[in-house]
Amino acid sequence: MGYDAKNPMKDRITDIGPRDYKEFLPPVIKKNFGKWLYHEILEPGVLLHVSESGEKVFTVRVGGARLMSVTHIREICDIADKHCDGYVRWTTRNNIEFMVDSEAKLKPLMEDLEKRKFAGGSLKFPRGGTGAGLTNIVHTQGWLHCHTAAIDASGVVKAVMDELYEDFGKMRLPAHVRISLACCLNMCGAVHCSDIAILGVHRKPPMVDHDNLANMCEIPLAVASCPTGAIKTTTVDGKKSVEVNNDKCMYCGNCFTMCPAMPLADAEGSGVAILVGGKLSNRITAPMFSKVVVPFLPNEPPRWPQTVEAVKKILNAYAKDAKKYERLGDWAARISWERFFEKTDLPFTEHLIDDYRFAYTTWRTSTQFKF
Amino acid sequence: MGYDAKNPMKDRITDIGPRDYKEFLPPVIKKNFGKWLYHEILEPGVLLHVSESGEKVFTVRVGGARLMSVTHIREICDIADKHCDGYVRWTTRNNIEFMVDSEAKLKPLMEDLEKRKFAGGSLKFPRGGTGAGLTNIVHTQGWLHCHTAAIDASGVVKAVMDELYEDFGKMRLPAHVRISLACCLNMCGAVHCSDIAILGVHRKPPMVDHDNLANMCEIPLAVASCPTGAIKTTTVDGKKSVEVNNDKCMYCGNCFTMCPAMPLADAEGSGVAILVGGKLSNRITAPMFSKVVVPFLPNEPPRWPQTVEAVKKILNAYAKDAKKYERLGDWAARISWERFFEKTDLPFTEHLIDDYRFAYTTWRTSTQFKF
Amino acid sequence: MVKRKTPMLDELEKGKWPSFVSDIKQEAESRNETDVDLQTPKEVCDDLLDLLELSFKDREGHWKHGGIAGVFGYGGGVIGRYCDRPEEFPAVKDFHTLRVNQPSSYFYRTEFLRKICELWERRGSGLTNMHGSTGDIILLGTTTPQIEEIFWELTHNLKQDLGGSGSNLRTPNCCIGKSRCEFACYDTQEACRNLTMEFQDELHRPSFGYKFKMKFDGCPNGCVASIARSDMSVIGTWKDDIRIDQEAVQAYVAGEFKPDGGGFAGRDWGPFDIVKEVIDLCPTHCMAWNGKKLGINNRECNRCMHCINTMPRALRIGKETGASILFGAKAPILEGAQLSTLTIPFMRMEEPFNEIKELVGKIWDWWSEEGRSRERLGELMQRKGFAKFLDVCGVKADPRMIKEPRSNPYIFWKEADIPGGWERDIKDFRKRHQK
Amino acid sequence: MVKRKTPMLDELEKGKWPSFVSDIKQEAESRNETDVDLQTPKEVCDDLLDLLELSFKDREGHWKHGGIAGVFGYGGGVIGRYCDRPEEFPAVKDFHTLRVNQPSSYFYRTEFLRKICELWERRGSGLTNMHGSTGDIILLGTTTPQIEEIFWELTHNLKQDLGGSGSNLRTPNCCIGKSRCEFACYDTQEACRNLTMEFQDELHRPSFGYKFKMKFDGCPNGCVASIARSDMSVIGTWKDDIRIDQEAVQAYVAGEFKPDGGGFAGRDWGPFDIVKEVIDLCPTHCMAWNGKKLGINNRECNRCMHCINTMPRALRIGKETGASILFGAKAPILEGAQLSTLTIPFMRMEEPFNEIKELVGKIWDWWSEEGRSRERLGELMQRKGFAKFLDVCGVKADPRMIKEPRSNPYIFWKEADIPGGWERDIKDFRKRHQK
Ligand code: SRM
Ligand code: SRM
Ligand code: SRM
Ligand code: SRM
Ligand code: SF4
Ligand code: SF4
Ligand code: SF4
Ligand code: SF4
Ligand code: SF4
Ligand code: SF4
Ligand code: SF4
Ligand code: SF4
Repeated sequence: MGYDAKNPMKDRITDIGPRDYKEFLPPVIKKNFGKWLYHEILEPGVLLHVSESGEKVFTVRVGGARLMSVTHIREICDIADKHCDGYVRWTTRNNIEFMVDSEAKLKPLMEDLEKRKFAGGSLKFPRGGTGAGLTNIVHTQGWLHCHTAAIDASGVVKAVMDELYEDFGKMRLPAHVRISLACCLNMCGAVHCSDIAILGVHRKPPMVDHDNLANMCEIPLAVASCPTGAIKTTTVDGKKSVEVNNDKCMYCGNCFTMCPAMPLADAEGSGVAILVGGKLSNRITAPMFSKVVVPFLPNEPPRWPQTVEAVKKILNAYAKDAKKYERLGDWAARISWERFFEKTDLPFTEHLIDDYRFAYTTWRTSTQFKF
Repeated sequence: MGYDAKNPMKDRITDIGPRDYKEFLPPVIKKNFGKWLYHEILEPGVLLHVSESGEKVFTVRVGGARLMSVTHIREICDIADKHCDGYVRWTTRNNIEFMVDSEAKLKPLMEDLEKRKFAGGSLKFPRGGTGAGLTNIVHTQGWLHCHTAAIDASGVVKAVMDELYEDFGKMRLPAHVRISLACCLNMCGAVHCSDIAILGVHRKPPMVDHDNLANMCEIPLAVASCPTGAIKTTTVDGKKSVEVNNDKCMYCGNCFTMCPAMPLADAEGSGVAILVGGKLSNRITAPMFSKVVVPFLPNEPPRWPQTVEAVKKILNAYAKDAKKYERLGDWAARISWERFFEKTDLPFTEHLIDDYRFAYTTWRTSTQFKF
Repeated sequence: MVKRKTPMLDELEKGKWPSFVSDIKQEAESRNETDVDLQTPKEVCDDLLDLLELSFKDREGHWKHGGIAGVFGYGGGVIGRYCDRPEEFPAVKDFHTLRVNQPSSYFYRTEFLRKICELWERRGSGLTNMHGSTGDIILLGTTTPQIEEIFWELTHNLKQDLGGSGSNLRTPNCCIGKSRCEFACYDTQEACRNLTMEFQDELHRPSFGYKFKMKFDGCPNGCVASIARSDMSVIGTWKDDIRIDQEAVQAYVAGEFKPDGGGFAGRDWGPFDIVKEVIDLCPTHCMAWNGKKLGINNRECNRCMHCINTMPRALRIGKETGASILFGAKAPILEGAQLSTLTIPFMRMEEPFNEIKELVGKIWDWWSEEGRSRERLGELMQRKGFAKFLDVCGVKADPRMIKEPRSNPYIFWKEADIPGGWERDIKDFRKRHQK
Repeated sequence: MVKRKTPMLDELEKGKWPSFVSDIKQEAESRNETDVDLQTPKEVCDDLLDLLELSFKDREGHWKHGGIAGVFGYGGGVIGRYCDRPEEFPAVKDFHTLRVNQPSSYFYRTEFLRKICELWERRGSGLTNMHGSTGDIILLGTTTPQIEEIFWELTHNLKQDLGGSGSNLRTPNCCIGKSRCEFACYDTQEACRNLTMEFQDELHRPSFGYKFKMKFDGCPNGCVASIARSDMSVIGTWKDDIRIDQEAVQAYVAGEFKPDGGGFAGRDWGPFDIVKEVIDLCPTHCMAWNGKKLGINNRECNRCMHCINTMPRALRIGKETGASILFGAKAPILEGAQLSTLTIPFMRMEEPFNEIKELVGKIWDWWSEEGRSRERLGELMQRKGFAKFLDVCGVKADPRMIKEPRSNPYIFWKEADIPGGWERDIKDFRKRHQK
């Protein structure tokens, strides 16, 4: 029994979809499905949900590197088996949630989680990520798996989270703060709508591998891929290829996505941009895009100190100055962007002024400004 | 002495510019230039300005058709000579201001102005246009002088102002209300930033006068003039001409501006659009564009009843519902545009949804709406 | 008089608002009766009314497209206009407009106005627009041969020049400013006049790719609408603190002074509530009222004028005054309407206005070089990017110039700013990365 | 173990936050010691670390562009990946990813997880992403021959299918919804599962011009970020009134209940002030508090959730629930990022979800017909205009779909709507208007 390469269609099963979530719901969840009355955050990372039926579910939320080994997952399973009748879930931001159906089971679970550490010394299951605080950084693949990455993902996230660790476990910020990271402009995630976004960017136009381009790419697709029309066909040493008008290039990497013979990544050219002020919820204000406030910081492995520093500056200025319930973007809009740059001590440069399709809608067409 | 057509350059004077305004300032104005301390609106159309020196100037503001005959101007001069030592001014919205330097002179001036009427019965010098009320409609040439007009100007303005006359002489609106009119999309004026704007629009693509086009127009300029690229060169009956892709045409008339052989105007096709919610001042909120809320109403000379009705609906709903100091656009934004259409009882149609360059920035990208 | 039959227009003689129809009729009659040696057709007003009546009937205008007309040596100031039914309406066969450059903020002595009237009765239609949207005195309708005559008389007898039209500097305009307004942060009238005189050549001789307008508002209230209608908007502002007279504030609170100078008197809005009407409406929330004293955190004020407008006897603009300069406003053709964009947060505005003249010079140079035909400055700014425009102005990027930073990550860099530059060797790269 | 030298990565073992480096190392060790009959290189984790170390050193990634890999009959679910230094790092020479379609909202029984672990240790790298940004369980790195084997075991032994990749429907995702959230306005998990099952073919066999994502949020809080990351965002809402428990309101005011369920407990914000924290922050200003009773003018409420979030024990969503449906969100490539646009203000969301399925069908048909290659739905909506999109959906234009009406007057009309149509005879016109 098993896959038979000589007879691949034999007993083939397809289109069965994912497993039914109903099989995986803990009994207390299943029983009270749709009957929840209210919730409370008992302490950072600990949620209580109370049902119409009077039943309760206690949830312990812990952070983690999204990248996890099967060894680690097995450890999670061990914990879930021990405390939670074999159920566990992940959140939409890559945290892990252990649920128990009585307060009595809560403390042993928490104690168990707390003491577990990796060999290197880091915590395996830091508790937190709830309420008006910082939760896990949503991120992407980086140098660990993706071919278009301008920066690493897991490495930068680890560096930033180590520094902001306190805020993961406290709920002392003016509102939810969501940090996200994407390693290139494809932005796999909601980086474009995050309170703070760390984004991998290139600054050099693609190199063209003339020798191989015609074999590796469909030239018309490569030409068509460029949003600024910077790519033209050409012939080099008798070989069909393309040429890039560097002055029109904005290093978006879309040509590389379509054509592997046009790599952009560069030790000096690629690095980090920081965006702020996006949000997703409709609470009070409507969802908003993040805005670029640091156009570039170099790639500085292993701990990206300038990136970490910039994120901290922003978070600290916000934490100090914003009002309760005020998201980062709402704070900046209220105090004015001129004050934002003052209070965060970030330099404002011409790179931050939009010059893409809707640029004009971001220009200040009034005399309302602060000296 | 005089112009000599045979010797046009003789004694020619050029580039002397306008007369120096300083010659034309009434003495009390000249003496207190830059020294004004504060103002008061004593009653509608009557302003008092008080100087640091203690001197005062009383201004009586009266409306008028912007189009005025020399006979009418001479009458204005008579009044100014009689009451104002021979000085008078116009405002930036085509009102006339008579100024006197003492309260004693005010009443006789006002009485004099009040009693003057045109033969047809209309007032010559209605007082008003100050404070939180309606002032004169800024407008353009219309069928009286311009070649691109989709509607008349003076006629529509007269029809609207007759109906809103009361509000010119009262200061009972929630804030300044500025109505403007432009007879075509060239929008000669600040129609694009008015509380209420009446705009002449076409709805039929240009006719092409193939017989004459090549003589009357530079074809490449005509082709280039079209913002949507709807115009192509062609040959008709052996003559070079252009053809219009009707489905791409948005009837903007820019081709006609460049090429007289492409007229758009049409008895049924041309008419009125109404825009609302623009403003110019930086008071509280920043200047804003007006927004189209009625895509089309037919030309209905001589009194444009549907246009008048729509303007009244808007003004009344605003007057009833808005808060003190709240401009029309701020009111609509506060109550939401869904409520605006309800309260003004105007139909919402797909024409009002933007599909030009920045269209996306006007779409509702949130779940925040009112049922 | 005999010929005219205008039933539709006659409807527009009714109602209270001044009737332009009645006025044209009175001019028509005056022309029929006058002793003046009219140089233009006596029936011009009659024919104009009849033609307009026809337009009302047809619901289409009856003017031909443009037409050449002008004065020698100037490229602007006259708009040619011909009737498209000349046989039926011979008196308005040609009906050209002259744009006469108004004196700053429309103050006049009657003596001057009477001279204009005399000239225009004799050599024109006797009809005007007081004033055109740009600001000019519009002399509405004359025949081709009269144009030079009028110009001669205007310049020689009235010491008065034409304004602009065509692809040139258009007649500048300003608010009433220091003449009668306590809010004026600089002398708008002088600035307007001074720049008008400085740029006479640009005003009269089209040398641009399209029109260019400048307008001067004394404060952010914007009474000449510069922010919406001028390629360069000069708007007064101040740098220091709003001056507060606490006693006068009390008088407002006590109801002794009426808010907004009495501008809301037509309706009962209830007693003045300083918290609701001022403190809470301040857009920057930089004001405080403790029942006795009004406080303003001036550093956070964005000078929107609301509090000053509302309590003009208690609050005054600061003393360190000047202007913000914004660029690029225009009507919607082609790329959509634009409001002007804040470019120079603060400039002193004092005679001889050298700083702003130099700035204008730089901008015109760039616009002339880079602008396409019929491309307004604002459109060029959009096409080239605002950062480029700042370069041209010699100004550093500043968050004050934008509503918010870009949300897209499509940043252009200069090659010089990138370590190692842009040129790389694919062979080198392939040493590190196999294909 | 012997080979590995990763001084830079080792730095990332320090600090409190869970270290992915430590975790990969523990997996590497486990692989070295295991008795499992590994079908993939034992050293895969070692080589991965070494390769990553090299990337840290070079500051450039070391994966080749794409690469073909997949399972027979499916067009998605596998991302091919090859190392660009295969000689030095042979264990990660091919390192393909499998996207396994997660069960709705990531609930698991350990039994299932352990099976995944067993399979992935044996046939893969032993490394995963829990979870990918779209929602899948990401099995991170295996060799080409293993792919079909894994698929066979997944489907046969785990009863579990792959998710999407490529130009197809991507794995749908949802928030936790009714499983544990009192705010859920519809059953997000069931909706997600039901539509996933309905569209298995579209999920597995690329037939679109580009990717299509759908996500299900139970309420406007948006915990699965659907409004930013899905071509179709289904967001719970209600039509009737917010349910108020006045006694519980009093308890909040009295300080007995903590605001926001205690979510602000980490800092002393002072006692709860219902006026400042709720009434004044309500974006529609539709709430009132008279010291005793909380009033909501529900007709004016835009259901932003703020008051409910702040006082979850006192306020509850309405009873007439369903969802708003928005379309077009996407990341910035090419035309800039988009948030989804409100298209269906309200739809009931009940099994068998026919209404939404039909809607999706109409939209896919249009997108397939009109969309260019690699054009996301949102971009097509922009290119064709929102009014056209409404047509496609069979929905009437409504002010709820826009932030504000157009400010430009460039309105397109249908010829049928214009009396007399578009075709006119220039000769006719010339009868009325000479040229
Ligand atoms: C578990 C999770 C849903 C899931 O399916 O996994 C979840 C669960 C809850 N969310 Fe959420 N949210 C979750 C991701 C999100 C996201 C998505 C994201 O961040 O990518 C958002 C949108 C964020 C944004 O606007 O940028 C989100 C915006 C909210 C909000 C609105 C917060 C705001 O101030 O704008 C609330 C309301 C509140 O906190 O009072 C909320 C409220 C809640 C409640 C209180 C709902 C309930 O009654 O159970 C849950 C516990 C809140 C807590 O953690 O403090 N949840 N929540 C997600 C946990 C992510 C994590 O591990 O940190
Ligand atoms: C005379 C005039 C200037 C001129 O050079 O001719 C003028 C004069 C004054 N304006 Fe104005 N404004 C004049 C056109 C404008 C315009 C331009 C326009 O409408 O095209 C605006 C911008 C309108 C807009 O925002 O759309 C304008 C917006 C203001 C404002 C701000 C009003 C607001 O609520 O946004 C004030 C402040 C106030 O009224 O308290 C103001 C205040 C004033 C004051 C009180 C200034 C003063 O202290 O003397 C003057 C008398 C106000 C009044 O009429 O109630 N003036 N004012 C213009 C009269 C036009 C008319 O005949 O009606
Ligand atoms: C006379 C006047 C209207 C009025 O009744 O007041 C006027 C009349 C014309 N304008 Fe204007 N514009 C007049 C002020 C304006 C303004 C307002 C302003 O200057 O403050 C604007 C909007 C501001 C702006 O410049 O953007 C304006 C925007 C236009 C446009 C659109 C320009 C654009 O970039 O979008 C055109 C089209 C063009 O230039 O080809 C235009 C074109 C015209 C033409 C020349 C018609 C044409 O297609 O060539 C009109 C001649 C009419 C005639 O028979 O006299 N007119 N025009 C105004 C000039 C009087 C004066 O000198 O005082
Ligand atoms: C694995 C994952 C990132 C992660 O680490 O979580 C991912 C990885 C890739 N994405 Fe993504 N995307 C992933 C979620 C997203 C999301 C988020 C989402 O789905 O909620 C987005 C933003 C939302 C959106 O779709 O707009 C996203 C927007 C993109 C784009 C830009 C699409 C656009 O229209 O702007 C590309 C470029 C492309 O499609 O050519 C892209 C392309 C890619 C490619 C296939 C790279 C490429 O250039 O072909 C990446 C493969 C990396 C690898 O080595 O595995 N990925 N990608 C996510 C999928 C995991 C999963 O199935 O759960
Ligand atoms: S953001 Fe870019 S580099 Fe990162 S995983 Fe997505 S496509 Fe790859
Ligand atoms: S990186 Fe982007 S802008 Fe540059 S050539 Fe490639 S597709 Fe064009
Ligand atoms: S708005 Fe149009 S029709 Fe009216 S005067 Fe200006 S150009 Fe002529
Ligand atoms: S009216 Fe405007 S859109 Fe239509 S053909 Fe002419 S220039 Fe083009
Ligand atoms: S713009 Fe300012 S300074 Fe000028 S008149 Fe208006 S209120 Fe006075
Ligand atoms: S001018 Fe405007 S911003 Fe400044 S204090 Fe007054 S109201 Fe506030
Ligand atoms: S989106 Fe709403 S329903 Fe879903 S988990 Fe978040 S708060 Fe609950
Ligand atoms: S849900 Fe939002 S809009 Fe509705 S009452 Fe509550 S705070 Fe106000």
